[in-house]
Order: sequence, then structure tokens, then C-alpha cells
Amino acid sequence: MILTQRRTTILFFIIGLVVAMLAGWIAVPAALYESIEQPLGFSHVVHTSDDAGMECDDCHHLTSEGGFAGIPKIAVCVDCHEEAIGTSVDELKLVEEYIKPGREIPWLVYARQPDNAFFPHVRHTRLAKIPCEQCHGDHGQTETLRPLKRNRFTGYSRDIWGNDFSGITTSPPFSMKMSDCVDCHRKRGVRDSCLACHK
Amino acid sequence: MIEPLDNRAPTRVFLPWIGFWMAIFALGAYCTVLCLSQGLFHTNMNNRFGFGIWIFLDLTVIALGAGAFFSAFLLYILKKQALKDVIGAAVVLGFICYSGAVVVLAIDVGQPLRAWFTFWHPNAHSMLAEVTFCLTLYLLVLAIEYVPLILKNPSLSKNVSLLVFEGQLHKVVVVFAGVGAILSFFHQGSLGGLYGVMNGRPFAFREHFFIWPSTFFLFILSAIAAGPSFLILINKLASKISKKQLVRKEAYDFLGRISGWLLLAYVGLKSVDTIVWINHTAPASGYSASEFFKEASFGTWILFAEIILFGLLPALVLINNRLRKNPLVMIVAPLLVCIGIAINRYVMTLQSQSLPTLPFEEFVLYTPSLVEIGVFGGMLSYGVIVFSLSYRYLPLFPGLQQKAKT
Amino acid sequence: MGFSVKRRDFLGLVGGGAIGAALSPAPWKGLDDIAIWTQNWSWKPRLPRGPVEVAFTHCGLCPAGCGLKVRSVGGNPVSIHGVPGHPSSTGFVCALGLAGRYFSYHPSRIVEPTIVGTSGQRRGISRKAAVRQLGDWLDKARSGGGHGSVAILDNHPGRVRSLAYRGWLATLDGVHIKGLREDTPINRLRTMLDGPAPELGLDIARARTVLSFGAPVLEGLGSGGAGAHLRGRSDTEKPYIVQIETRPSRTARGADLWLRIAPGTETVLALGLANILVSEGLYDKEIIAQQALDLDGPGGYRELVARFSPKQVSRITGIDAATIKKVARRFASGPAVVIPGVDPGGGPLSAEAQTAAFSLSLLNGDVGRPGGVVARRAIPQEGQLADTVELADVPDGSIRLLIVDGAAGGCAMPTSLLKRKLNPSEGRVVSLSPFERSALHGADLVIPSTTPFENIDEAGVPIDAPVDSMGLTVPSMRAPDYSVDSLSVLSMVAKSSVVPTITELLRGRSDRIHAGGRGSVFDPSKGESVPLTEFQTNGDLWRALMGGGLWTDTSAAFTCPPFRLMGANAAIRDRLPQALEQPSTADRQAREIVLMPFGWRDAPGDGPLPPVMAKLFRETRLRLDSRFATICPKTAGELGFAQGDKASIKTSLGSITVEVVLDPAVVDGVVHVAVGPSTEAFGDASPGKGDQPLDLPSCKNDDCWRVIPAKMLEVVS
Amino acid sequence: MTKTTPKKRYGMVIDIDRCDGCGACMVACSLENNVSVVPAGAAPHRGLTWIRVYSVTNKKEYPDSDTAYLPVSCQHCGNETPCVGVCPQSAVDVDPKNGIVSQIPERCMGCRYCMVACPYHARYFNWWDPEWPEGTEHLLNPGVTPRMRGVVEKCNFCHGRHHAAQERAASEGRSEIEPNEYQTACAEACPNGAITFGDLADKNSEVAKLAAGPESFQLLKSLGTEPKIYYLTQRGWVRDMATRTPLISKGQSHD
Repeated sequence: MILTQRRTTILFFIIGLVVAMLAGWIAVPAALYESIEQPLGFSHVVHTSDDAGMECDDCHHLTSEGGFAGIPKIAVCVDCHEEAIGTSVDELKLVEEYIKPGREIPWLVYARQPDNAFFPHVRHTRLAKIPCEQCHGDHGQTETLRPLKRNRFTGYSRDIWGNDFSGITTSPPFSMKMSDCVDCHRKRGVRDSCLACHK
Repeated sequence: MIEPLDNRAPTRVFLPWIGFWMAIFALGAYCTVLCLSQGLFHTNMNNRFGFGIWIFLDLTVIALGAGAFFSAFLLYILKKQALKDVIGAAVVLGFICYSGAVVVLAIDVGQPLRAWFTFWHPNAHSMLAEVTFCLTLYLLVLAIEYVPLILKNPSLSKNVSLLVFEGQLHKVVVVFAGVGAILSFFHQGSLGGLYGVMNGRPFAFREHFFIWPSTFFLFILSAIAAGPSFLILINKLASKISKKQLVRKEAYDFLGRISGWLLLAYVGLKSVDTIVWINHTAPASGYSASEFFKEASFGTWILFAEIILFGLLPALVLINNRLRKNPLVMIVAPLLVCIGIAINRYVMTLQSQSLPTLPFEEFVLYTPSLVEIGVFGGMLSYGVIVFSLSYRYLPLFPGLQQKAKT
Repeated sequence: MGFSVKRRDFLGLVGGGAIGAALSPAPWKGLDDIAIWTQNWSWKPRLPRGPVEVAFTHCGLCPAGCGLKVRSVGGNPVSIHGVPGHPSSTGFVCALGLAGRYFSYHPSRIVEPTIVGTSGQRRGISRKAAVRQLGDWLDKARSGGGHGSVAILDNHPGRVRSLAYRGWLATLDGVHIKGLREDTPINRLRTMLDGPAPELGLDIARARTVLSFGAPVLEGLGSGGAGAHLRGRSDTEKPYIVQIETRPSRTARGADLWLRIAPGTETVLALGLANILVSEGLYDKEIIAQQALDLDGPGGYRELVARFSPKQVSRITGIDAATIKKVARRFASGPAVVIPGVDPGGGPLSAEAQTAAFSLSLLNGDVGRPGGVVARRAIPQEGQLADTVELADVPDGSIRLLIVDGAAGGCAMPTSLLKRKLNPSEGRVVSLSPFERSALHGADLVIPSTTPFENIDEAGVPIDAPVDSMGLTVPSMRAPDYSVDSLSVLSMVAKSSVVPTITELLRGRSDRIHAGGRGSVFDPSKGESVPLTEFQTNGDLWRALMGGGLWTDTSAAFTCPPFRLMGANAAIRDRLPQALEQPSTADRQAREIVLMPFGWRDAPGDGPLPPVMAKLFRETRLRLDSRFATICPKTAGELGFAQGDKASIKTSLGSITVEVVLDPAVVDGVVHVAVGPSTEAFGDASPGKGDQPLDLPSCKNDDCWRVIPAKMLEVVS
Repeated sequence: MTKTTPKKRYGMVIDIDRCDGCGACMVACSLENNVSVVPAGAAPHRGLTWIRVYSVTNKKEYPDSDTAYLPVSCQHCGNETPCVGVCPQSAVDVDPKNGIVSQIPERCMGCRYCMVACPYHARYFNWWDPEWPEGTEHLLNPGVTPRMRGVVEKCNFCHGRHHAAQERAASEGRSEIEPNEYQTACAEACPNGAITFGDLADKNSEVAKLAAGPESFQLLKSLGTEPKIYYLTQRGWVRDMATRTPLISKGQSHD
């Protein structure tokens, strides 16, 4: 009698444990992030192929003040795409909806840090010689743009937290939380105050 | 359904009483929502008064709630059996004071949703971090000490497994009493240290012993002196309201005596501290102590009131065996003790901020806003409600229980 | 027993769930996300993102026209800086200029034309309807009245825009009215010269003495920061500044000598100084002998000043005779600049005080010498232009249609003064203004215009610039669709004439400058000037100007023509001796006080202020606004007021309620109240918000309202 | 990264005799650092001014009356920094490389202990949700994050400008900035040149020379907090009022 009772209790305990872990590992991440499609399809591979012959910094360059210009304005696209090249849906959309009316493309940024973070790209790429891929992964070799996963609550991109929901990343692309910055700085012997990265 | 104990007030008496306090509590809850949802502009605090009436309240109730850890320490560790009568009430009071203080503290900070950063990114040097850690842990201890009391409710104790659990808990209560004493010792001290470490505030800053300023020790001493007095007061009040003899005279006498002697020690050390502060600490920082008491609202009278009128006087009364026999004295003297401790916390919190440190800044006074008073009232009513419910449903007073059974 | 089992199971489920949850990242992530939410919640503004663009321009907020470096993101200026090495502003920008970009989003901005209906209610109308209405009123005004029935009040005269106004008005037989500015008094000096006079400027930088009658010399008078640089200059040759003022203003505090004068006695002091110059023979005898037309003879200047003995002057002005002598001797020791100042809120000195003051310049031979009054070479103008006059000289009731250019002038003017110039039955006011506050003063029709950072215009030539210059206010943000340039409005209603666009006008002036071939152009991006001759084409010059460059002329010699020390105006001449009839300072009656409004140099009367100026007025009391009255403790004691009391200041036209502030440095018997928008209600133009002391004075003299008899009463609550 | 870079000690010298209380520094600072404006009717001492100009008179009558203006910001104390030790969650720290005392609003929970501890009343709390009139968020300085309600903020020597200077230096391959590349907004805006900002550790810098001069003093030097803001004046009454000297020599117990 007592044995049976204990057994059912253990069963209930395990049910609770499993359900909660499933919820915590799978359901919550799925519910927490919404998936938003990019406004336009884009292939990095096509642009950096020998045909197009573009270099990364043709679009993603530093400004005169040393800041990172980020994603290029429509004016850069116009240089080649003033008229549609080919007949793909995205190509026509680019020309009709953005280039002709002179509208900027509202790209969604995977790696967007919050307003309070100061990340000088130039210090990391030029002085510390860290390759872009370390943080951004193989983004430059992608055929398509994946949808942005945005935290419904905080508005942060999933890339900040990292793909692994446990928050532990061991190989690039690294997640981009403050603790990730701190870890890397510690490894490289850079000891800074809060203000070094916060603005 | 949980039933009240047999000899408690009938529902028709209890309901209006609890209803009245619930109304005040609701008002406090409304004020709380205002502060949490819109911001602290609802208070009258300002950049010169970062700590207002709430901090004063927190410090005072935590000092008065010291009865819990100190009684537990005396009873379970030092085996002072006279305190058996009051330990239940002491635990409940302690729980009320500490949980109330934590809640008010959460309202008081501008970003309560981030308050857990203190645990995640603590600054080991900060007295407030120490306070937060010890306070939270001790509140946990109090909750654990409270649980056996709850489980002693007759309708709950019908449940065998809970009763077993209660018995298990009871075995380790000594451990909790010890842990609680250490935790409390530190956070009471840290609350004093909160002020004593402020090297930029000559009014509050004190000489250090090792890493601790003198206020660290003074706060501990004053808290364990005031705690028993507060226990006397509350038990007497509860007796008065319930018209029952809840605690035996010996317990009151013991509490009064211990409060008196500790207070005497406190007053002595506080006087030494004040003399050192006036003659050494303050002038070394460039301030003559007379400047601190220039304004009428914080004149030398307040120093006199704190140390002599509400310190030395009740201490001398309480150590006198003959005077302690007088029931009126046993109400007035503990009351004076509690007021004295409140004045000390008030002075440390508000006078130190009223006084400008910059020579060209002005003396500023602060009056709490209605919202602040509302939250204050909410906290008070919370205490009354929890204590009333505990009294009604739980065997807080073993002495009374025995009498009821016979 | 079944109950017990269920309970155990339930506890097991809960326990397992709790442990399972704790072993998953969800609760910890939740805690983290909640904290992150508090750092980024939706009502926290997002920072502008994108590359920063840098451009150069000039400030159009006041006549100083400081050079600006503007950093923008996405077409919005995110910060404004001075331009080091700029010829006139030398890197300076005042608080208002730094915050000026906030004007475009000011809460009191007008977003549609409004008209006052028959019921007196203000309602919105379309721009088309507004222009039609303006056209109707224009026709009516022209048919009903003669010369001057149509007028434009130009708060920023001297720009090419002003020339366009005058050209348009010439076709309508209208008049161009110059708004009040700090350089207004210099026109008085021009009337004292016998014969045509060029544009005049003050050479403060090279003066040996500056004699300032209440002008904000050290607070940003003239070219940006010039006064500040006077203070900062460490050389021994920097001018000795004598400030003549009732109030412990920042200039009075910082001056080498502060003469705390009794209110309204500047004429007496000026003639008292002249008395010493004449009696001690300290004046420039050569020039006076050759050029002065009215020194000797009956009713002459010598006879006039003889009556202003130091003793008499001391009795009236409250300044002791020895100091007066000391100042006169210092004044005569080298080139000096006299500034019979216009206070941004208190208005100008009386005409006779200005005349008396400038007579000192003429006596000292300062007109036409470096360090004194210098002439600017003119750029040739074209076409028929209407008269340009000052408001004081406009006959009462003569205007049937007044168009107010809402440009910031830097000075406030009493509403009652403007109203009196209007035809009582048919006078209409049309305001072309971006803001409610400046538009609502009695305007029948308001058409929203652009703010200074949105439209292209000409930056002013400051009062202390010894030479002419041209700098542009290049737009640093886009003008909203509901706003319209003032010249476009005129061109919409103009029937017979063609009103040029502002760009055409500016380009025209640029081309004429290029044709003249004189001067040099400052390049703000390099911080250096190059001679104009290096600009090959007129297009090169235009591009330089559009890039925020500043052209400055070369100086030219100027010989002072014959002049009249008492001026040409007989009425003013007759009023000069009457100055002596004022009571002595000792005779002041208790309970009788005078109200003296004043203005902060960068927060003048009419316009709104950007909310960030709250730092100076609301969040600290570094400056006091019109809610406060400063009075000396002695007078306050006589009247029964203490620090912090509420008081009602009453004049014949109304009253304002103020809080009493005691200051032992203020002159006895005077209460000072700042003029300007209420800083408790930045942007709010509703009635009662921003009570203006300037609505109180009953202007006996059109040109002077700085001393107003008043009573100070307790506020009965 | 180079690890042998000499430590900097950023500081300021404010010449009180040159300050005429125009307040341009306060406005420039607020614009630079996106400091918000408190609502109308806000009680005194609730405003946000990272640098606050105090006006002090000698209470005498004309002609002896005199007014001094003292701009007071965070003094960036170099020793026993009163605010750093008290913060329970490490939202305040001192940059070991340059001595700038920081305040990280995102870490701050708004307990205000640091405000109580600061003898210079230089810390400010966001009693309200900061409001920006519609449209003006486009005008915010992108280099400084706006704060939220319920946190403390204060002067950090325009750290956004330090960031910008570092970024510019890095784009030229330098890891260190030149002295002329970094200046605070208040120093830039002061029309009278009353504020000199620079590296106190660099003995040849203007700021170090002025700070070492005979006319310089620190506010409340007697507290031993070693402020990195120095003041200059030739006026005896101002100096007497603004400084305090220990009335007795400091004992050993102050550690």
C-alpha cells in the first residue's frame, strides 16, 4: 500500500519534471521569439561572387568619424540596380518598391545591440584584428536571409542571446550578451570599466 | 476550512476589526501601485532626500523586530525558558517587520524589477548589499520558523504528514535560531554601517573599528535593546485588546530587565561615540558639531531627547527591580525605549540629509507626501492583519493555550 | 485516505515541475528579460541610428549670426557646436543656439493657418483661404488709406529679405517698420550726422573704454561671444568697461566699474559726463571746432551741459561726483565706444538719452576712428525701396494692415505699443510666425512660417562688427509642409509685382559681392580665410556660402561729417534740459516704486524657449523668469515684504503676481521683473501662462518703457 | 592591445572668477547627454542637471556686493570615492585607466544610497519617466543612451565624446587618443573659457598646471575625497566659503 502510494507520487513527480523541462527548453523559447521575414530576399553569395565581384567593405564600411556605417543605404543599391537585373520577384520588388520611389529598405538587423551598448567595430576589427565572422558567423556566405527572431518582450534579436537557449556558446558565432563581451575581454587581458562599453 | 482557536473573539467582533485594517491596507496597496506604475515622483523625496520616511520606517521596524532573533537566541541557545511564552509572538512580529520592510524597500527603489541584480552583481563593499543578503536570508529563516506555528493550527494539525513535518522542523529550530542570530547580527550592524561609512557625510560618518564604523555596533546594541521592549509593548497591547492574560509576568520582567541593561550599555557607548564624534570625527572632516544642530528643526534638543529622555531614563527605570513591578511603568518605559530608537533612526536618516555638505547649499526640510504616508499605513495595517490572523488561528501563546485546555 | 494520496501526488507534481523548471533556462531567462524590459521599455525613446553627417551653417536666432557646426543623423541635427576660428563668433554658441534645433518640434508650434472669427474665437483655415483673406485685407487697406496704410514689421531688418519687403511695399506705398534690436540706437547717431551716413558699427574690440548704458556687453551683445571674449582676454589693452545700470546684471557684475544709476536718469549722467569733458577741455578740440554745428551760441550744447554740474548730476543719478569725474577722464583718454543699450526686455533708452550719450562719442572724436564708431562699406542695392522707419515714428492709428515677420529679433516689445499704431476700426494684423506665443499677440490671421533652422536666410551683421559680412543660415532640417516662407506668402498675394524668392535674393547679393571683389571668405571646415579673389566664379562663392562660409568685407576709412551734438530733432533738443527736473534720489516716496522690466540676452520676450532651457529657470533658479521680482531688502522692508512672499505688481494697465526675491545689490525703490515666456509652461500659450510684465506699461513715450511707475501690493489669498 | 599605456587622470579646473553664470554649460551638458526635463511644477531639488551652477552672493550692499557662480558637477573623487563603495550592485565604478567615475543606469536599481552618500549633491534621480516632446527623440545625441525612470544619473565627463574620440583614433590605427581629441561639452560651451578639461596626470597639460597653481582649491577638501575638479579664484570670500579645512588634524583611524 505504502509502496504503491510512493510509486504514484514518484510518477507524478517525474511527469511534473518532464513537462516543466519540455516547457522550459522548447515551448518557452518558441513562444518567446517571434519570427519576422526580411523585407526583401538577398544573397550575399551572389554579390560576393566573381560575377558581381564585390568586397565586404563595399557595403559595410567605416564612416569618416570612425563609426561603422552598418547596412548600406539604398543609394548603394542604385549603383547597379537602377534597372532590374533579371526577373526574380525580389529583384522587381527592389526596383519598384524601393529604388524608384527612393525609399530605404527597412532591413532587420540580426546583431542589433541595445541603445546603451557602445560597440566600436573599428577597435575590434582594426586594432584587435578580430574577424567579422567571430561574432556574425558565416553571414557573408549565405544564399538567403533568414527571418529575424525577435524577443516579444524585450525586442532583442535572438542572435544577441545566441541560438542555444541555455545561453552557453562555445564556438563562433558567439552570442552577444554583455557576459560574452566580458569573457572575451578577460581572455584577451582587457580590463575595462563599465563605461568602456556602455554609453 | 481552517477554524479559529476555541477561545478567540467571535466573527462579528473580528470582522469589523479586520475590515478596518483591510481598508487601510487597500489604500496602501493603491499608493504602492501608483509608485510602481508611474514612478517615485508621487513621493516627496528629492535629490537631497534620497532616503525618506520609508527608509526610516524600514530601519525602525527592523530594529524593533530584533525581538525575534534575540528571543530565539536567548531561548534556544542560552535556554532562557522564561521566553517560551513570547517566542511565538516574537517570531510573528519579526516576520511582519522583516517582510514589511522588504516590501517597502522594493517600493522605495526606482527599479524593483532589477533588484535581483544585487544578488547577481553584488558589490561586496556595500553595506546595502550586505543588508540585502542578510535580510533576505533571515526573512527565509523567519518564514521557516513561522511555518511550524502555522502547522500547529488545530485543523491543519489533523493532517498527520504535516504534523510529522512540523516535528521535523522543530528539531532543527536551534540551528535556525543560531543562523538567524548571526544573520541578524550582521544586517542590524550593516544598517548602522549604512550611515557610518559615508565618508562624504560628516554628520553620519563615524570612526571605524577594523572595517566597521561605530554605528555598526551601536545599531546592533540598540536593536537588541529595543526588541524586547517592543515585544512587551505588543504583547501588552494584544492582552489589552483581547482582554486576556497572554504572557506570564515573569516573561515581561525578564524582557524588561534585559532591555534595560542592554539599553544602558547602548546609552553608555552611544555617549562615548557622540563625544568622540563631536570632538574628533566631525572636526577632522572640517565641520564643527555645532553646525549640525543650528536649525531649530534639528536642534540640540533632539540629541538630548534621543540619549537622555528616551535612552538613559527608560534604561534606569527598567533595570530597577521595584519599578518593573509597576504595570504602568512596564508600558511607559518600553514605549520610551521604542521611541528613542525611532528617534535615532530618524536622525540618522533625515537629519544627515537635511544638513547641506556644500557650504553654499541650503538647509532643506522634507515632509512625506500622502502617498508615502499611505504606503506607511499599508505596512502598518499589514502588520496588524497578520498578527491578528496569527493570534486568531495559531497558538501563539502557549501559556494561554494551556489555560484554555484546563 | 484517498484525499491524502491525492495531496501527495499533487505535491509530487508541483515539486517535479519546480525542479524541472529550475533545470531549464526559462525562468532565468524570464528574470533576465524582465530586467532588460525595464531598460528598454517602449516609452523610452530610441536613439537615432545611422551615419553622422557634418555640415556648417550660421545661427538665425538673433542678429549675432554665430557660425555653427551641425552634426546630423537622418536629416535631423543631433548636436550643434561652435566653429573655432570663425571671424565673428570665434567658436561661441549661446545656450539658446545650442538648443535652437528643438524649436522645430516645439510644443507651441503652429501647424495650420488660423483666423479670428467674428465671435473672437481662433479657428484653423486652409492656406488657400488664408492667402485669399490676406489679399482681401490688402485691397481694402490700400483703397481705404494713403501712405503707410500697409506695413511690415520686420524683427530682423537689414537682411536681403528686408530689401524684398521694401521692394514689395514700394509698389503699395507702404512702410517697412524696423523691429527693436540691440543695434537700434545706432540709427540715432546717424540722425545726428549732417548729411548721408553709411551703415555704422561699433569697434568694441579695439576700444579703450566701453561706456554701456545698460547694454548686455558681457552677456553676448553683438557678435557671438564678443563680450565673453572681452572678459576672457587677459591682455592689459582690453577695454575698460563701465556699466551704467540699476540691476546687478551679469554685465554689471563683470564690468570694471558698475555705476548703479537711479532709474531713468541716463540723460542726466550722459550730460554730466559731457559737462566735465567740456569744462575740463577733454574733448577732441580739432574735430569739434571743424565739425560741430551746435556747440556754442544761445541754446547751444556748451550752454546745455553747463547746467549739468557734477553736484546736480550726482543728486539725481545717485552716483557720486568724484566717480563721474573719474569716468569722464577715463572716457577721454582714448577711443571709446558708447552703447546706449537696448535691453532685450526693457527696451531702448529714451531718444534724448540716446542723443546725450552719442554726443559723448562725437565730443571724443570717436566717430570714424578705430576703437570707436566705424563705417561699413555698402554693397550696391537695386530697385525702388519703401521707407524704413522705427515703430516710434509711425503715426498712431495709421496702419490698416500690418504684416509681422515672425523672425526672432532678440528683443521684446509691449503689445500695447503695437496696437496703438493700428487703425482703430479697420486695423488688421497678420502674423507670419512659427509659434503661438509670438503670433497670438493680437494677430487676426496667423500663417505658420519656418523656424530658423529650417529656412535659408541671411545671418545678421552684428552691432560690433567693424565691417560688412554675409553668412547664410543653411537649413539643417527639413521645413514641414504646413510652414511657408514669408516671401512666398507675399508672392501669393502680390498682383502687380513679382516678389523674388529668398534664394534668388541671396544669390543676387552673393553675385554682387563677387563682382565687388573685396574681402575674404572663411571656410569653416578648414578654419581659415581665403581672399575673395581666389574664387574664380560667382558660383564658387555661392557654394562656399552654402557650405557655411562667411564673407567679410575689408574696412574703409571714414571721415566724420559735420554733426549736431544735440541732434537734428527739435523736440528731442527741447527735452534735453528737462532731464534736470527729475527729483533727487532722496525724495522717493515710500510705497512708490518703479517697475523695470529686463530681458535675458538669450531668452528674449516674445518667442518661446526650448524646453531644455528649464535647466536655467525651473530646475535651478540660476535665472529668474517673470514669476519673480527682485527688490532690495530696504525697499521690501518699507513695503512689508520678505523673501519668498507673493506680491502683486500693479500699473495703470494691469497687474502681475510675482514672488519676492531680495537682493541687496538692487537699487532702492526699483522692482525688476524679467520679460519672457513663463518657463513653468514652456510652449503653453494659453491665457495666464506667461504673464508678461511688458503687457503692463502704459507707454507714454513710444520709444521708452523701461521705467514704469507701479505699486507693489500684498496678494490676498 | 597595449598594456603599458600610462594611466590618465581626467579632471577639470574651473575658474570661478571667469564664470558669469550664463548657464551655457548646463544647457550644453543636458543636450550632449540627453538629460531630460522635469515636468512643470516640479518641486525644487528634483531637476536633472549633471552640472549645476550655484549662485552665491556675499550678502553685501552696493558697491561691495559681489556674486560668485560655482559650477558643480560630479567631482570624480579620486580617493575613498563616497558613491562607489555604497552601491549594492556595482552600478558605480571608477575607470582604472582614467579615473572617471561612472554611473550605469541599466545596472542601477534606484536605491539612491549613492545620492545620500555624495557630499557634492551631484547625483540626480529620475523621479519621472523622462519625456521627450514628440519628434525631439530624433534630436537626441546618438552617443548617449537616454535613461529610464527610477535610476540615478550624473556627470561622466561626456563619456560619449570619449567613445567617439576612441573610435576616430582607432580608425587611424591608434589605440590612444590625443589630448585635443577629447573635451567635455561644458568646457566647449563655456563662452568665458572658465572650464579647462584634460589629463591631470600629464604634468605638461594646461589643466595640470592650473590645478597645481596657488589659486586652485578643491571643494570640501577636508573630507579627503580628492576631487578631480579644481576651482580657481582670487576672491578671498569665495575661497573661504567654498573650502573647509579640518578643524583638527586627521587621526589614524581614517583609513
